[in-house]
Amino acid sequence: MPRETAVDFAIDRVQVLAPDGSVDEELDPDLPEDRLLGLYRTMKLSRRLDERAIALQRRGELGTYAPAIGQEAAQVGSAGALSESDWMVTSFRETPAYLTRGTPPHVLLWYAMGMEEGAAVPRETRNMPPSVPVGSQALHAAGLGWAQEIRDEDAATIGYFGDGATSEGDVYEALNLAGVYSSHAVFFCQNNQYAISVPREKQTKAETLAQKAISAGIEGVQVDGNDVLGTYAVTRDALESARGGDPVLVEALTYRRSLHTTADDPSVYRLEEEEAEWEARDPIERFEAYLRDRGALSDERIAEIEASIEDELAEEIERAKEGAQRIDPADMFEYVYATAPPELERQRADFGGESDGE
Amino acid sequence: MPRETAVDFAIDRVQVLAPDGSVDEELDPDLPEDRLLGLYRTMKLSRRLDERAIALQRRGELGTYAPAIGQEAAQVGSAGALSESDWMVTSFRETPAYLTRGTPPHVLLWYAMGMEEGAAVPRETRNMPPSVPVGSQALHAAGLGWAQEIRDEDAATIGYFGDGATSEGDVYEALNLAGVYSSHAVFFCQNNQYAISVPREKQTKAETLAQKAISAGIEGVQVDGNDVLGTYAVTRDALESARGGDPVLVEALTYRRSLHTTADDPSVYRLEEEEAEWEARDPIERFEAYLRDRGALSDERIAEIEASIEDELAEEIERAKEGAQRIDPADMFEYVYATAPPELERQRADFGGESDGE
Amino acid sequence: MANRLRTIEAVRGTLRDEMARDDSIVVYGQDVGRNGGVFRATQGLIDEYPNRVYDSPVAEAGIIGLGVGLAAYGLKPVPEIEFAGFTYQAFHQIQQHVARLRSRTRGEFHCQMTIRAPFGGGIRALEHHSESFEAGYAHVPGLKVVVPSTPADTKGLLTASIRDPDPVIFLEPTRLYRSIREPVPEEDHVVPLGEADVVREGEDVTVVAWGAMRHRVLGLVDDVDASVEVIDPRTIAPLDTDAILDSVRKTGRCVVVHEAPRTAGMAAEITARINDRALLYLEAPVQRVTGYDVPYPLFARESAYEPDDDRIRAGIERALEF
Amino acid sequence: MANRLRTIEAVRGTLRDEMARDDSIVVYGQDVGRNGGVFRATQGLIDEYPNRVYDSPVAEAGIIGLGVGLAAYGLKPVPEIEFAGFTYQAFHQIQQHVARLRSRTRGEFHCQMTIRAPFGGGIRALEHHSESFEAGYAHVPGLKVVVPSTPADTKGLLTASIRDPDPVIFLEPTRLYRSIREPVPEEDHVVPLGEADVVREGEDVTVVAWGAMRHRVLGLVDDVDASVEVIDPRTIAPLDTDAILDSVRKTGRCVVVHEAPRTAGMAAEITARINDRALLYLEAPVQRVTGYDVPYPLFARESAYEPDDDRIRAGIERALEF
Ligand SMILES: Cc1ncc(C[n+]2csc(CCOP(=O)(O)OP(=O)(O)O)c2C)c(N)n1
Ligand SMILES: Cc1ncc(C[n+]2csc(CCOP(=O)(O)OP(=O)(O)O)c2C)c(N)n1
Ligand SMILES: [Mg+2]
Ligand SMILES: [Mg+2]
Repeated sequence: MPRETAVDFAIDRVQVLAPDGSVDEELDPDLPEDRLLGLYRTMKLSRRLDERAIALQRRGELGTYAPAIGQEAAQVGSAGALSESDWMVTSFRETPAYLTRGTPPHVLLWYAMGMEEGAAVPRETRNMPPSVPVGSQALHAAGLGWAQEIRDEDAATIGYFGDGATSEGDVYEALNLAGVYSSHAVFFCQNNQYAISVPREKQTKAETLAQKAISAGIEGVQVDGNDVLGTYAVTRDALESARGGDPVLVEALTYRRSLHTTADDPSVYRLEEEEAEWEARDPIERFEAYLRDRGALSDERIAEIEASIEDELAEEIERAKEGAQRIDPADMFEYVYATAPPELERQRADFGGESDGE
Repeated sequence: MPRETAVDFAIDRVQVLAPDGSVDEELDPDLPEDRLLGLYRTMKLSRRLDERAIALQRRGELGTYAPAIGQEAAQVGSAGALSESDWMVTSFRETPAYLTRGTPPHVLLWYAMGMEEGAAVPRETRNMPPSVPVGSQALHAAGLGWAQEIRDEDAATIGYFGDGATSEGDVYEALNLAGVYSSHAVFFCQNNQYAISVPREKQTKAETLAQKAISAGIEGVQVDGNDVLGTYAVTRDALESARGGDPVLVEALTYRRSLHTTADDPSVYRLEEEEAEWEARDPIERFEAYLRDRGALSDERIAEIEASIEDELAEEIERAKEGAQRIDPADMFEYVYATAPPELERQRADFGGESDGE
Repeated sequence: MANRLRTIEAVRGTLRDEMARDDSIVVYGQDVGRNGGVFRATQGLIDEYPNRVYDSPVAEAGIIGLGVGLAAYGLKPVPEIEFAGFTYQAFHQIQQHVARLRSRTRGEFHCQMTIRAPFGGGIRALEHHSESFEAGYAHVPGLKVVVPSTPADTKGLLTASIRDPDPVIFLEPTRLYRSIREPVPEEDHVVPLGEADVVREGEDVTVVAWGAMRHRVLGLVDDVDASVEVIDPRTIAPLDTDAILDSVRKTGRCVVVHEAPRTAGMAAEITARINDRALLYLEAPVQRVTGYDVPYPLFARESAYEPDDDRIRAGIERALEF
Repeated sequence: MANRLRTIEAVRGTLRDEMARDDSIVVYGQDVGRNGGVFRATQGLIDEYPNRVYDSPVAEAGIIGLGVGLAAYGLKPVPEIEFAGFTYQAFHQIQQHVARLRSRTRGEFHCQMTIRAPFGGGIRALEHHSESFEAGYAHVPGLKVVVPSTPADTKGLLTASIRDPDPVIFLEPTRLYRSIREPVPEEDHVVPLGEADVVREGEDVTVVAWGAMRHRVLGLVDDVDASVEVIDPRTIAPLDTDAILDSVRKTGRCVVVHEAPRTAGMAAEITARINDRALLYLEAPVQRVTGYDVPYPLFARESAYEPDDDRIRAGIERALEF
């Protein structure tokens, strides 16, 4: 054997709806028109929510906010491929994904208002709350998918994270453990080209992020993340594989068109030309053009959708603000344990002014 | 592009000295005979030291000990390829590697006697002390190699770890960071098929461990770990690459022929047949046969070497025991900081009976 | 009915009983399968429950992080970390997720997980295998921290921990795994978390100790020329403050013994709680007899590091003679 | 000569000065390059030292683990962890290697590393961005833990930390980065580690506070109807016990204020040290005014969590009126 090839691998890249409007017939998920319009509306809703949230933050009504502008196709396509029995595990930039799964905007706003109410995602929805420590939640996705395998459930789990997250040990461990335990996990990496200011090329010497899957012996695939039909189709297939115990890593190639968060200033570290390039590849515009082409959308219909989004958001923002009025800080003692131990009860009493000792 | 290959990879496997005694001419490192005999003696020395250490542990004279029996070619070949200006970073089973780098046996015994003296490896030797937390030291190797890059030094760092370690986030982070920072690191994974009782197949779904390198965009290669010429040649090339800023992951395929540690009982979790199979592939025997073949070794010469090893070890064990007599527990206060702060001085005084308060 | 069991057998028996009782319990960790755990705590379980007992790769953060997913799903993970010194690899998962899942979701989710780990020194173990970080975990709100010291308490506390809806760090003193044998109730046996055990009543001085130190203390108090009350808190967090305060209010003197380093250790917290609510009862400073503020040494020096009989006796004497 | 600087400017200036002085210093961490750090602490450094300032991938264990290698080689790593709440990802590297490199090698190696991290709450930050774990690090022998509270001290302490042969966790209160401006010596300025600052002398009660709490305390003591001595320990480990004890021996009363949760926090350690050596001087229990034993809440509830003026004042009153 002196020197021979022991094993070889390839990473594929998929695109269904090309920027020029052409659709690959074979890969086209062939979704019914109302589904397509549903995805479209959610993408628009998310974009608009992000814009309003940034404005609210600027007025001091929200805390730090992480917009997903530019990543709508990646998230709405992938989350759109989930069924109700699947679980979703998110990072901190998954507004489009939560909206796709039916989480109302006011809940997402609560989180940005610094309220735990925003992370109190109902367990029945099978959505996990947002996770801020980069990459840490990939393990939770692997664990949920493992539970589905243990319980032999015909369901899967999607776990979102970013390009930066792929440098965290937790993510590698998640991929590897998912492989070992036949976890029903699909790891969905949104490569939006930046981890705050650090560009993708400085994050790893790897040519693709999808190839991180090879370290775990599981499948990895790249998809055009600005192509909602592509992200849908690839995720649908990945979920199918995962339901059978073969986890998959999907890398969606996209771009964080806006700020990292409202605390960030991208002009310090990236060029306008680059931003302009990606503006031209905007996922909503591509999808809109396609829907117009096939006659599913008209100027009129778009105006209607936009108006309904404005109405919805106006109401949701109102609801978020109302909720914020009602919070009772004392309830922070409530949820530490199922039953507060005596020392914590003493502290609660002290907080409430019921005791004169700390 | 609908679906196309974005990138592909291959992992090679190398063998120079085959079990049948044949040598690949092209890959043969062509070492001078005294070097070959030096490697041979170190392999024998290590084997014998392990055997004596196990016996000493059974008599209560050592603590838990991790023998490297079966892994001598992997370690002596790889450490043998280092130059004096290179750094070595070890795990807890690197007796052969330390011996190759000139660390005397009594120091290794001290570590097993529960003495920090055994980890007080002189800094000038460019050997790091043993590291018990699995995989954690891979990052130190990446860091040393990064320092070599920062200082533009024509030197490299080898970092040892096992198959089990490849599941730790630290190891993946080390590979990735080494790639990003052009660290002069060679990661040398001894795949000895077990992490305590857990076989390699349960550690990861990956077909090889070398392919973990792909996740970092660095080179990965497999080598027959029971072939000392192979491990030497592959490591020499890897070090050369690393000195130029291209880190490499080497997976040496070998077998932990003995216990995990003296606290372990392999009969619980593996079959004698398997052990017998690998006994037949013993690295020392293969190398010995080769050296006999080329006329470098005779029964007489072997007897001489064995006798000199017995003498050396008798002395070294004596020296280790003598050292153990001399330890002063009070010096544990000495090395916590460069200068002990007052509270620690108080504790030291209390320990020494100089104070009557804690 | 009660069998005379060692601690390790109590662990094993409890795991088996609880797994039989509740099929949502999943046991996993390095070497817990065929090998039955490096201390044999899980021996045989994989044969009985092949689909609920798993060997894990060497990945502590992964083990705990997966557990968060299992718990969110509704299973009850009981992972083993091979030694408490390697829970550090998972510290971020414990601090950021395990401890907070309930509070950050206002109770929508909770994390019913019992993390078992061999704990403490004294068995001539390798580096990093003798750690005592109970104070570090007690400082993380949302966790419970338990240290059993007898076979019967091991059963009672492990049962309570596994059934507790909140996450528990269950630290098993390695030194006690095989050193003591005592009757352990065969039937359901629950020692509620947060209740100390007044192991021995006395009038003159209170000694608080857990894990192996409890036994070291008990081994010498007969020779002390005073009436010593010995309290084993059993649960480090939440601590049974009242039991300790009641005792100190009676004795006026207190010694706290632990293996962990002194600074910011649990003896400080206990001292502070006495200060908070029983200061005027103190007739002497609370004596902290603890590990020194040095990294736990390799075993040739470990007996010099940990509180030994002399140091404990001296502590008691200082408390008495102040 | 002294310039009026903000804390963040003091950090930046000190890094620049020390890098000029010692070419073995390497600064790295997430976003510390072109972006100049998320708080701009490293702004401009990469232009001056392109070969000694590096952006890091998002890998905290990696950042710290690489630092161990750099330090072993002989360089002096000064990594930034983006927020103290993410040092947990590196806790094992800190505990197992950074803190022990010297002791486990009997001084053959040492780890001259200063780990900088923004610390504490009060800036309406995201989840996990407001952590105070100084007690957890103080409990790890081999580490030094520093919390600067003024721009001048920031320079003096950061200089001392970087030059210290032992590893330092340097926790920079985010709330103070831009809130205070004061003269900072332009010339070499070293505040020795382990020396508290008696910020304000007083006779009736001692208040110990660090970070943002020091300023909160100073902001209200004028209104307290008593003479208050305020001590900022500056170094949490090693703690300047004598400075605190001297003060308490004088005042007989003490209040410790910190943001971290109470149980097993530094207030417990300070209380215990007072108990150890100054118990008889106490005229009232040491008052712990701290964060509650709940996970640091999201910002809508953070002002309810952290010690506010009322709670601090009440603590001082309890100490005075006991
Ligand atoms: C463990 C951890 N380290 C650092 C941070 C600070 N931080 C927040 S977002 C971020 C970059 C994440 O990049 P990526 O994974 O690409 O996600 P993106 O922000 O692009 O969605 C960093 C470093 C964090 N939240 N968690
Ligand atoms: C972080 C950590 N987790 C667990 C252990 C306990 N442990 C010691 S050796 C070992 C297996 C290591 O396997 P491998 O990496 O293959 O090395 P080998 O023992 O085969 O040389 C484990 C799990 C440890 N030392 N460190
Ligand atoms: Mg990104
Ligand atoms: Mg192995």
